Amino acid sequence: MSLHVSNAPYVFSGNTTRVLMRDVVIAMIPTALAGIFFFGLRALLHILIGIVAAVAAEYGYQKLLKKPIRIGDCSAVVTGMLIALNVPAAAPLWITLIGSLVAIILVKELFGGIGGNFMNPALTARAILMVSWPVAMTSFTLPVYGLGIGVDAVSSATVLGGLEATPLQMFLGLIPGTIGEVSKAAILIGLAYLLLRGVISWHIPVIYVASYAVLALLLGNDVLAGILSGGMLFGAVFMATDYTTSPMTKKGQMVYAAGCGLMTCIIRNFGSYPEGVTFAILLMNIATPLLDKYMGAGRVYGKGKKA
Amino acid sequence: MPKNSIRGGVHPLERQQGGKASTSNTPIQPYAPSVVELSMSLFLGKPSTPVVKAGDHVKLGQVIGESGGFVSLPVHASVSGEVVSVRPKMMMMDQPEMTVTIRNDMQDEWVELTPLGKNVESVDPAAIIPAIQAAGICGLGGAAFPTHVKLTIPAGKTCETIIINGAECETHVTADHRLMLESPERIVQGLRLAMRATNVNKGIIAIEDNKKDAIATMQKAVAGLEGLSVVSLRAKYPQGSEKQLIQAVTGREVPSKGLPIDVGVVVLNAGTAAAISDAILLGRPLIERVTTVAGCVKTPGNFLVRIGTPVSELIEACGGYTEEPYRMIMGGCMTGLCVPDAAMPTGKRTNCVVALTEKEAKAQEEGPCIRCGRCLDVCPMGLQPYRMRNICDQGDLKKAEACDVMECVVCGCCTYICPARRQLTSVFKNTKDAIAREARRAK
Amino acid sequence: MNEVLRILLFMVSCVFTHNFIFSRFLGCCPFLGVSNKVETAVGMGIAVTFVMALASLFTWVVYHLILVPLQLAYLNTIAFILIIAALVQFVEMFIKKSSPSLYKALGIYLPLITTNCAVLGVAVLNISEEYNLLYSVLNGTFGALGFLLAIVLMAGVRERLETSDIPVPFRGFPICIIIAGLMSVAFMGFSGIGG
Amino acid sequence: MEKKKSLFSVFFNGIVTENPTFRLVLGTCPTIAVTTSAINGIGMGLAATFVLVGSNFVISLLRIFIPDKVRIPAFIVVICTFVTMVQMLLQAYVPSLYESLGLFIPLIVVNCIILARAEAFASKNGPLLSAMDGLGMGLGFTIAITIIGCIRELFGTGTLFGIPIMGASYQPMLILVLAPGGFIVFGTVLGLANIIMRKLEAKKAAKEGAKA
Repeated sequence: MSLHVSNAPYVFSGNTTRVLMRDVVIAMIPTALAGIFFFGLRALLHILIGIVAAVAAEYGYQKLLKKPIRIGDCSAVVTGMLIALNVPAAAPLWITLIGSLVAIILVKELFGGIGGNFMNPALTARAILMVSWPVAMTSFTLPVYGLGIGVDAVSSATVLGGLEATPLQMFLGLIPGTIGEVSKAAILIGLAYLLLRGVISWHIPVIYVASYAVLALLLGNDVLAGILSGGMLFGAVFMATDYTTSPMTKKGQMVYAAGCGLMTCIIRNFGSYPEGVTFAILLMNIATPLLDKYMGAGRVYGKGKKA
Repeated sequence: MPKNSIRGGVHPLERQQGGKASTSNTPIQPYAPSVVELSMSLFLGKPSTPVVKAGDHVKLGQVIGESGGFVSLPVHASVSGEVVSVRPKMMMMDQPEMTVTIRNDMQDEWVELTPLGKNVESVDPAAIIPAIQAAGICGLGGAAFPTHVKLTIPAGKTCETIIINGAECETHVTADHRLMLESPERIVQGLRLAMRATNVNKGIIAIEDNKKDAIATMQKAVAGLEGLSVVSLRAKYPQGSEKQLIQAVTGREVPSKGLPIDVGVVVLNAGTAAAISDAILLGRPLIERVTTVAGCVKTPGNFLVRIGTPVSELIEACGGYTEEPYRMIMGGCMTGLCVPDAAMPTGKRTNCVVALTEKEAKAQEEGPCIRCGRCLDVCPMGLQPYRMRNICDQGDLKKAEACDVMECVVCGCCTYICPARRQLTSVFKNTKDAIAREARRAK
Repeated sequence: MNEVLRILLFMVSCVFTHNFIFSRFLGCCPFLGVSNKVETAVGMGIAVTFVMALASLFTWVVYHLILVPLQLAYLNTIAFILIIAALVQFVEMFIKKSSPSLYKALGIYLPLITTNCAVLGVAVLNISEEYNLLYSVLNGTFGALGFLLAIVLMAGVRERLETSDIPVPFRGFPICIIIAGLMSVAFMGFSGIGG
Repeated sequence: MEKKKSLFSVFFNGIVTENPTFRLVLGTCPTIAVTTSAINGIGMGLAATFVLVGSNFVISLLRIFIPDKVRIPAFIVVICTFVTMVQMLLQAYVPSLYESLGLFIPLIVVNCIILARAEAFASKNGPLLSAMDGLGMGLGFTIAITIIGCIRELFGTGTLFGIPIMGASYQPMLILVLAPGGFIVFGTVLGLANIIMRKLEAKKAAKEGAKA
């Protein structure tokens, strides 16, 4: 019998990086299913391509640079899935492929892999895709409920682009949009799961949406449509809450989320992009290191007390 | 910060009720080992000097090591019998310790005992503290700091409250829980003696609310006694850590680099209080303590263990292992020490022995920090563990000190919660040790 | 649109939309060189703001009141660079006299500003965009604040990446430039704001 | 550096060993700003080369007359003169290029490469060597920014020097000719250049090791 010796503690919480990432994937499944239901098997193809490309890119990079292979932590699966859920179903399939490669190699692995990146890989990839191929990334179609994998649907404007839709339609997802963002009901199921499992806390999604609502109200926008259309909820639940690119303290997270709401509102109202969520979160990602630096420390126990 | 609790903190082994369920209902059984090994460094402070030699016959409770000064304690024979050897031996610390080995003759023949009085009221207050030192009493919660030093209030400070620590937040340990259930009166007497010695008239017994029966028992035991009360705390690790307990009970914070007495508080472990009672009212030195044996053993339980009992004998008392143990821990799973060899003896600070299987305790590979912020949420001291680790890794002790690593209480919460399984606590402990060494060298 | 709102939007666009680093590519050298630490980045940014605001004012005045009447407009580059060099000297002396502590903090950055192309850039831009005096000074001041914002954000990211496992050939300048590129992706979000 | 420099080694130094863009990382602003097309890259590079050669030559001639204390302002005046000349020449003969390079022509004045060569080389060496250094550095800069320009134009618009290359079905990656593309392509090329230089240096070291 040989006893092993190491340093305390010897028990750990069940949440490993892998478990947390797997939970995020599970939380996205309702959204993905809704996307496939609305936009057909083409949506599934996007998702598969996104995941496979992201995992392969991560594996290839780590192999090439002789680094430890970390695809087991599932973070590449999350990134690939997020990218696929962020493109319109009618977009060419290679868009998702390029998005995954850019996200994993340029935004994540080059900065040291998981935990090293300072901007959300999937969101950055989406922004790059949007700027590079604005037409393909904004050719939204109405839901087709088919099994088709071709682009046979009628393209349409989005709600933010002027389409009329009832709140219920928007809530269920019967509106044009990217694969993952349309069904708010599915996103809320995902949010509930993430909160229940303790993967994220409520601070970022709630404060993001709330601060947007307040500002939009002040500016006289249609608040309900603003929240239920576009990528607002999807971004607030799955993108803004990314651990690595959001502040680490609750205080910092609240400022960050309020900043996301402010930026979204500014870009939607004054900018040339109808949808501000992507850029708003990216801008707050950039500010995160400073938020961590200046709002990262709470008061240390017993400091400043007289000895 | 919620009332009667601490900031941060975790709930280790939540699904197994902290691993305590297997022993919290098993009464304390006395256990006499065939042999004991008594280190001269059973406590924190200057080691004692052995005053016996191989071949001597010693009686139970006889002094075998003389106290080395004020911050030191005598060591007493915990069995009667023949001294087998007096030699330096590698124990769990990095230095060899002078160790007296005694073979038990199973006679339990006591030395002459001289109690200070029959009850608390009849004891001379001035005699209590010296008697506590003479009885070799140190903190039985884990730190093993000599109790008489704690109770000697420095000039210029006043002590307002003595808190009995019955939080017992560590995993697996139920020793204090059982003690509170089985001998509440000894704990109350110990507390009252400590209050009498320090002229304090407020005593609080703090117990976590996962031990409802202990709270009820202690409440009954203090009923009608002026100045004594029982406080129920919301269960959370590391509430039993001295600084955290003071915060939870009084709402006050011990100043950085300060001591509990700076906020008018002295904290004693429940077991320590019972030992004080035995020392003063029965005249018995500290030769045994309650130790929980848990983990992969056939019948886990609580034992009244003689100081210096080899761990392997305790395991046998539990009917042996159920599975091959991978790791053996003295203390709980959050702060305990790994036993390198089952022949190691228990000490005054050993409140628990846990044997863990490979499945339970295999160390996992460290991954990169994903900046989830969980370590910040759970740190009871309000530190930034992820950042401290980065700074400590750079090896610059000055920088490490500047990021408050010295404030770390080494509770293990950050390491417990870290999804990337990063070694945080052990890095902080090593850095703290290095800074302390450096400071000593500079002196 | 009324004038006040127009000016406000112009200021916002100077800071964000037409950010000197991320959209005009001016002042990249100090942006990459002095962004190791947030504290020094703030120092550099403030010093640049100081000089750029003054440079906008003086170069506009000199160009419109001296060079144009004398039909020497083609000498603008040389005139501007001399004004900027003199200005930097003057600011340095002024700060040294009036606030030694500020000088201690900014002193080392001031000489570097002469060759900061953002300063000459803003002077030339003010002329080529045909801004009036108010807009020139606003362009200088808020453009410089945009530079300050960019360099501080950059320093924040770089401080954080200090311990990251970046491939060795990419450490230093290459990764910094790529960071700037990714940041400018985010800044694309402002496009269209303030025209 | 060895005592006697051959014209060729000085020339070669600027193109490879101390390439201002890839090795010294100077003059980053125009490198990012004007490289939206290959032709812009060449234009900017040649304009800078002209200024470099001219200013290096003149500064080298004047180096014994310029007092040490005012040397930087004096250098700037010389550089500025050449920049103004280039500006006028471009405006007169290639107005389209002048348009697209815009602001960055006058900004050649504050391009660190030029001042750095004046300070580090021309003020210490003879006029012919200095001119050669200017030519080498200038061409090194030209080559570097033309490479970046080619990459950005090819993938960002599907053309090269204005000629369609990628075929009609190619959907250009627009971001490469926008601001972020400038930074990202430059950073990536710089990193790749570092990888190549490391490989070359390792090979050289191995060769020398084998010789010894």
